[in-house]
Amino acid sequence: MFLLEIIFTVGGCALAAGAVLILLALMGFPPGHILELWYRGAVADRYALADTLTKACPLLLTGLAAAITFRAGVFNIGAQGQLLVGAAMAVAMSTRLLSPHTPPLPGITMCLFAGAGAGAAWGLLASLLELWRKVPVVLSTILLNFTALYAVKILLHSYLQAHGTSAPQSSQIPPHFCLPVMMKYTSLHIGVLIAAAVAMVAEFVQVMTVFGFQTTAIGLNEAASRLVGIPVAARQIQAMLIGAGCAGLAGAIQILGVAHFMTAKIGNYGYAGIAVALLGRLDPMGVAVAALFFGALDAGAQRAEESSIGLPHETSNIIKAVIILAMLIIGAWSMRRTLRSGLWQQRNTETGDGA
Amino acid sequence: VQGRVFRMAFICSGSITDGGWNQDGRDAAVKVAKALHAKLSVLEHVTPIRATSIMRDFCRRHYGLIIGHGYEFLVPATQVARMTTHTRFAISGADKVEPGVTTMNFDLTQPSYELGALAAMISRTGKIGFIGGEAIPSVEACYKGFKAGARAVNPKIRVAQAYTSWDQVGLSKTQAQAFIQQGIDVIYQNVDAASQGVFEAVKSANRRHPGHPVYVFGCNGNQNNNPTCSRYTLASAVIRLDRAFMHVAILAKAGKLKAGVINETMANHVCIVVLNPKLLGRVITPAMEHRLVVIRKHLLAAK
Amino acid sequence: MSPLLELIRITRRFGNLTALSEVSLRVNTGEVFGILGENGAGKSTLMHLLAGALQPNSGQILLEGQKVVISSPRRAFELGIGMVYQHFKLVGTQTGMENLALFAPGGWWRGVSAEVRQTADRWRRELNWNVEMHRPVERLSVSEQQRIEIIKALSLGGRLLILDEPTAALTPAQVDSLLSTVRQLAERGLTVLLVSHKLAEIKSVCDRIMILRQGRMTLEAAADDVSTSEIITAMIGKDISLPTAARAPQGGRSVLELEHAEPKHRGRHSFGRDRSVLKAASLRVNAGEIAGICGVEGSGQIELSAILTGETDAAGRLVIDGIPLTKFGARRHLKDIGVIPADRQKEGLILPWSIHNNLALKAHDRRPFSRWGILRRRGWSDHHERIKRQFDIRAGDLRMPVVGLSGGNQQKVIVARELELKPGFLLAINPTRGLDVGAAAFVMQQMLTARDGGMGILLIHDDLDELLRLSDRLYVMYAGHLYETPWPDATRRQIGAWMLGNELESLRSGPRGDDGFRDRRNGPVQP
Amino acid sequence: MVLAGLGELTAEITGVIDIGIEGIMLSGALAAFLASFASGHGMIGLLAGILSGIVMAGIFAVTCIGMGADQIVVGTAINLLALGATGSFWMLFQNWTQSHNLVIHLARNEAFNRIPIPWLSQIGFAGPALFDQYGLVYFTIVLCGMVGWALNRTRLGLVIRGLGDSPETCAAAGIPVKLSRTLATLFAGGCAGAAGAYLSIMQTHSFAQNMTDGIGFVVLSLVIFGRWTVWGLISGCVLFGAINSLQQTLQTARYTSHSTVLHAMRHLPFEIFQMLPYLAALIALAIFAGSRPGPKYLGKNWQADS
Ligand SMILES: Nc1ncnc2c1ncn2[C@@H]1O[C@H](COP(=O)(O)OP(=O)(O)OP(=O)(O)O)[C@@H](O)[C@H]1O
Ligand SMILES: Nc1ncnc2c1ncn2[C@@H]1O[C@H](COP(=O)(O)OP(=O)(O)OP(=O)(O)O)[C@@H](O)[C@H]1O
Ligand SMILES: [Mg+2]
Ligand SMILES: [Mg+2]
Repeated sequence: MFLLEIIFTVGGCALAAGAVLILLALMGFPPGHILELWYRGAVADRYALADTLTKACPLLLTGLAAAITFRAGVFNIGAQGQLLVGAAMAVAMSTRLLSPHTPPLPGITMCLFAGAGAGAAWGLLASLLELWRKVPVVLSTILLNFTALYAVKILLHSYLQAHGTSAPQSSQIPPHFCLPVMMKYTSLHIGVLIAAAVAMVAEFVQVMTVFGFQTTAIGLNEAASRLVGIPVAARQIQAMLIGAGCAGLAGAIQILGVAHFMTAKIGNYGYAGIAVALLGRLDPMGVAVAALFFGALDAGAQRAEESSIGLPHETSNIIKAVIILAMLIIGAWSMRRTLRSGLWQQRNTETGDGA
Repeated sequence: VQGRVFRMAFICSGSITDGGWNQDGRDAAVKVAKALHAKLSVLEHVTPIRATSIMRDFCRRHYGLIIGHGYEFLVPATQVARMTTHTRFAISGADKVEPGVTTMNFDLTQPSYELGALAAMISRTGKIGFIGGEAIPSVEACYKGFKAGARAVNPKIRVAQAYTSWDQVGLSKTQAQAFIQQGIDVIYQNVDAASQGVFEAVKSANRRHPGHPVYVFGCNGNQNNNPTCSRYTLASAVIRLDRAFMHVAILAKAGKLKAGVINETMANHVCIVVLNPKLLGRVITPAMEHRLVVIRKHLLAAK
Repeated sequence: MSPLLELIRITRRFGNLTALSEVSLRVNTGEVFGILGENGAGKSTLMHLLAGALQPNSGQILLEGQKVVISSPRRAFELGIGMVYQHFKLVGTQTGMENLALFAPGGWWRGVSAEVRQTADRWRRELNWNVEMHRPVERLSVSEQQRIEIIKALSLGGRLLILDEPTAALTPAQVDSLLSTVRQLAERGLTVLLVSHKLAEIKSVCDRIMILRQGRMTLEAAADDVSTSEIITAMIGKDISLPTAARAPQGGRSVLELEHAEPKHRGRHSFGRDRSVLKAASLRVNAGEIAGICGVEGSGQIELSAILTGETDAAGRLVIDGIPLTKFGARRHLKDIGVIPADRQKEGLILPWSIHNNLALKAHDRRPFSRWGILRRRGWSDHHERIKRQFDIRAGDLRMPVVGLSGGNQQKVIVARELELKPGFLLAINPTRGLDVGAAAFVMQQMLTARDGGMGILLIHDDLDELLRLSDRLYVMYAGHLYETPWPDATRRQIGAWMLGNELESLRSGPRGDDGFRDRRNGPVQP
Repeated sequence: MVLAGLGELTAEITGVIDIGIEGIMLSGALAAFLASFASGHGMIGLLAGILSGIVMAGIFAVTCIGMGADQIVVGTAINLLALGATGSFWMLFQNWTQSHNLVIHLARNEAFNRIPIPWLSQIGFAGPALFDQYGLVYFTIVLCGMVGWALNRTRLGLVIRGLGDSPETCAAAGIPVKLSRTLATLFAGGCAGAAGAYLSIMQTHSFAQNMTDGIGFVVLSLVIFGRWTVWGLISGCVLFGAINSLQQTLQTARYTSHSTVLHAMRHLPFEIFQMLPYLAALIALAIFAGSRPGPKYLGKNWQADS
């Protein structure tokens, strides 16, 4: 089966590449050269790889945010809002609340936790709305995304605003609160490691622990889970807390690791995260792979854009979309294939027993 | 850096097809690059978060000048500037001094002041309004100047202010309509791509009630002969980006570009007012024109 | 009589499982043809082929002599074949009428058309059922849904009626009336294919029967010529006898006490709901006994079980294993009691999951299956293998998803899971519904052994025979009221009468049933 | 917005959730603009918008319903695709116009104009708002009526709702599930496309890169807000629109009016006003609680077993 998966994935890449080439040719760009740039930007050298990793980091976390909640049957679209809030909180912590004399390690930890906490709180809001007022999470999270955006803008104009400018941007994070960079001349920060660790833990929790078992059960059949005595509401809220926490953490890491200051334009990793999660089939490791994939896409796109050819941002968007679609189609196809063959096996074992 | 072809990069946060701030910037950059036989890379839709790594890449590849078109690139630039000697950074639209970075402070205050004055002269209702895409320094400067200018002519005038979005054309249209409904008859807008919405609102308002004309100002680019309602566009506050960029580019190429703020004002003819010739003499009476000239003199003398 | 339907060497495979191999049979016009077989024998599959839901891999179907290809359900309707599926095909959110209209042929623009109404009403009158046709079916009891299904099938297919385990959810009275209707229909020249696990009813109503075993036909005969044991042998290969319970000693400690319990609706929830039937129910279940509840569907059994499972908050007093549950609906107790739910697929199992996980669903968070919140899967497998052998779950590999099991085996998984933990109290709702004789007998046996092991069991069951066979004490539920019966010192006749609300005065406990609240759904049915 | 919502509504009731609606609107907007610019007829523009919407929805349908890919991911991809495609085409178009120095502008007959209804449009304040609108708006109102009728009164409605709640039942009734769902999706695409066309060639007579900017998501949430009923949807849209114009009026009135209260509001950050519609929606939801569950199979693809 697994081999089959791989074969199909490779096939998917090939198909995607083909489609992209044609598309580029149609739009009058030298396809070969662009793909080469793409490759160079994504994986060619250590700089490229570092870039890919850096870009994958927030996607991984928001992806987890979606995956963890979806698994528990909580349809949390709010990663974007939770990310924003988390980022804002991290900024507040590092530039306002903490005294600049706080030593780095505790300082950074506190900032990260603050971010995660804020994200979780924002998510909890949605959960509580559902628990008490039966407001569907899908809906409240979408609305909370917009609310968060404007709320953060307000903060950036008032409390968080940098001194000496009227721009809606925070002052810079004190250097010793920024996440250490692991590789010179890149922004490959240790946040990547943190994200990876989180993913590992998530994977472990999901396959090995009671919590993972129960949440998955809930996601698949809530009524049955309830009847066997699994505390459904509690688990779902916990899942939301964890997921939203991841999203908040993503925000904090982006700020402390890459940007070192904040504006409301933080990039919509939240929405991308949903796609990442589903492409990774809601499985943490799958999500990690998907995140890397998306990261590579971004890195490559950037290189192709800044090159002398100057591939327009929009066009690179098209290419991304086409590639994703191709992956999806192939993925779905292969999945169905595996599923079928899986069924065959069950069946004949069954009758083999019955005979 | 002799012998090597001079490389410059232009990065902006929006879309270079927005028919406003970003597009003008791109065009200016292209023009400059042509003139200097420089190699130009253009990056649009750059979030501040991406900006840092992007700029670092550029200087790794020996770019001579990076133009960050928008205040949000100031901080990333400062960060990268620390670790590079060759690359120069020019940030447009910022109002702050940072080490190692040249900021071009496009100050529309004076032109807006003029427009405000003109608006006050023309408004019959004593209510005028300003629509911005986002509350950022360059935009807020417009409002400040506009208000001051209007007050200078008519102390009792009411100057409204509202913010919508750079992209959502519909939103700025409804906003403009809200203005007009409340009796505002001169609108100053700085919303780039969305300005079309404002023009639409003005156009339909004028079609509905020709008796009570509503006028509008253009901004950033020269929008006087916009196809929608140029007959009601009094004037535009224009930033001649090409001029500014050319200036810094030449310095940068010669390695003479100093860090610090360049105030791009009316004084060095970067930020100017362009009246709409179609309306000269008809709506904008010679008297008004003359008064504007006086005001301009004062402004220039003031600094 | 001319053969209406003729099947010639029909074969159907799923993947490389052969669900039906070379099945041939002839069904004459106007006869009632019974089909028996153990779970997974291929009965439903065969029926699906006739209803156009599946296509045969080989073989042909003749209708009145000429070859037909039943390419789709629509085609089946056109041919006059209507089917009642074992797992209902109803849109839960729509009313019975709407469901009929959904299936009815005709233009898309017309709503629930007049003729749909008329046909429906006609059948309702003929069957003497006044089913609630104007309420979303998901709010109706299983048996009501089934009746709607039957009405649907009748009004769709004029000639051949297929009933896949139709009596599974009906009370004896209802079964009788259904069977008599079946006969009436047959008199009128309608042909009926009847799939069932209940030999008695098959023998009583069918002209001829056929028996499937692992996809092959093992017996075809006139109903009167074969004895029950012959049938059973043909079905399972060996003869089995239903377990008979030795009465348990009375009066152990009580494991369940219910006093004046009835659903309490908070305003928001009660909105739109039909108001609860259940009225101040009081009952007790002692350790080591099986207390049965019999009653016509919709007399309040659903509400009662909903209360016990904390589905709905309730007023009154509930004591389980001596621990009073102060706030009902706090579902803590569900960990400590066993529940065999009414709908095995919706409430009992997680279909896409492996048998392993489904078996572990209840015990996974206790030692030795997990420790400190970490699952210890290694511990599971041999344990589950044991269970599998003990409950003889027909599955090759415990890692396969339970969807793949046929109804019977799915039920066994649930029973195994719930009994395995030896809870003090077990709530069992229709535990043998849809099981073949063998499986049913087995499940019943398991429950008896559990009882003798000291478990207190509350058994809510549609099948009166089995209920009486198992129960040590018996409650009758009528119009939402519980009455304790002197069973076993009572005749079936009396019980039947009580179930229909007659002579209740003679029973003690519980308020009288004369508070003007009559059960709307099941009107007077002649005993 | 209502229009887009209407389409999405139908699709969602059949159990297909199309996050890509935003992108579809965008593509519709551009297609409509270009077509009417080229052809010189607004009608053709509208048709082009609808067509492009259907094409985009077609991609969605093929990948999700046909191939069984996950609906939400595909939706996201569609958004990305549309954003990219419109952006690129718009850029090419601009370069082209610059090189032929044409002005990008829709003349009177190229764009739609309002059609006042003789008497009604004069009535006081509400008159213009209601009865001096674009043809499409009237059409939308009619369409709402029709869809509402179809959903609740006809067998089609039963089928559509059945598809969302238990496709296997519909299969048993001999209804081609996938085909029907595809049709619903295409319908949604058409509506969204038309909505996009409204944005570009009617409301603003122009196109701007990413001019939808989040409207799609608002529509999505409004569909849920309206509990998958036409009237719910409409009231949701109206409420949202009303609050939006309210906040814009407030923003202005702070300066123009004489009331001291409004004056005091000047010190409020304007984002508060922009936040208003979303907050209001949330609060409204929290108050009018008791949510009715949506289609059971929403977002789930359906495969006939065997
Ligand atoms: N990977 C990098 N990331 C960021 N900045 C870099 C990187 N590598 C070099 N730079 C900066 O770019 C400039 C050119 O780097 P380089 O090491 O090539 O200097 P150089 O060798 O003196 O230049 P030249 O090649 O003209 O002699 C220096 O300012 C250096 O700090
Ligand atoms: N869609 C399907 N795909 C694969 N295998 C199937 C499918 N439907 C049924 N089967 C298998 O075919 C065999 C016959 O199934 P069927 O439902 O006809 O049994 P049955 O006689 O109806 O049993 P029961 O009495 O429990 O209803 C079983 O082994 C079942 O697992
Ligand atoms: Mg069956
Ligand atoms: Mg079965």
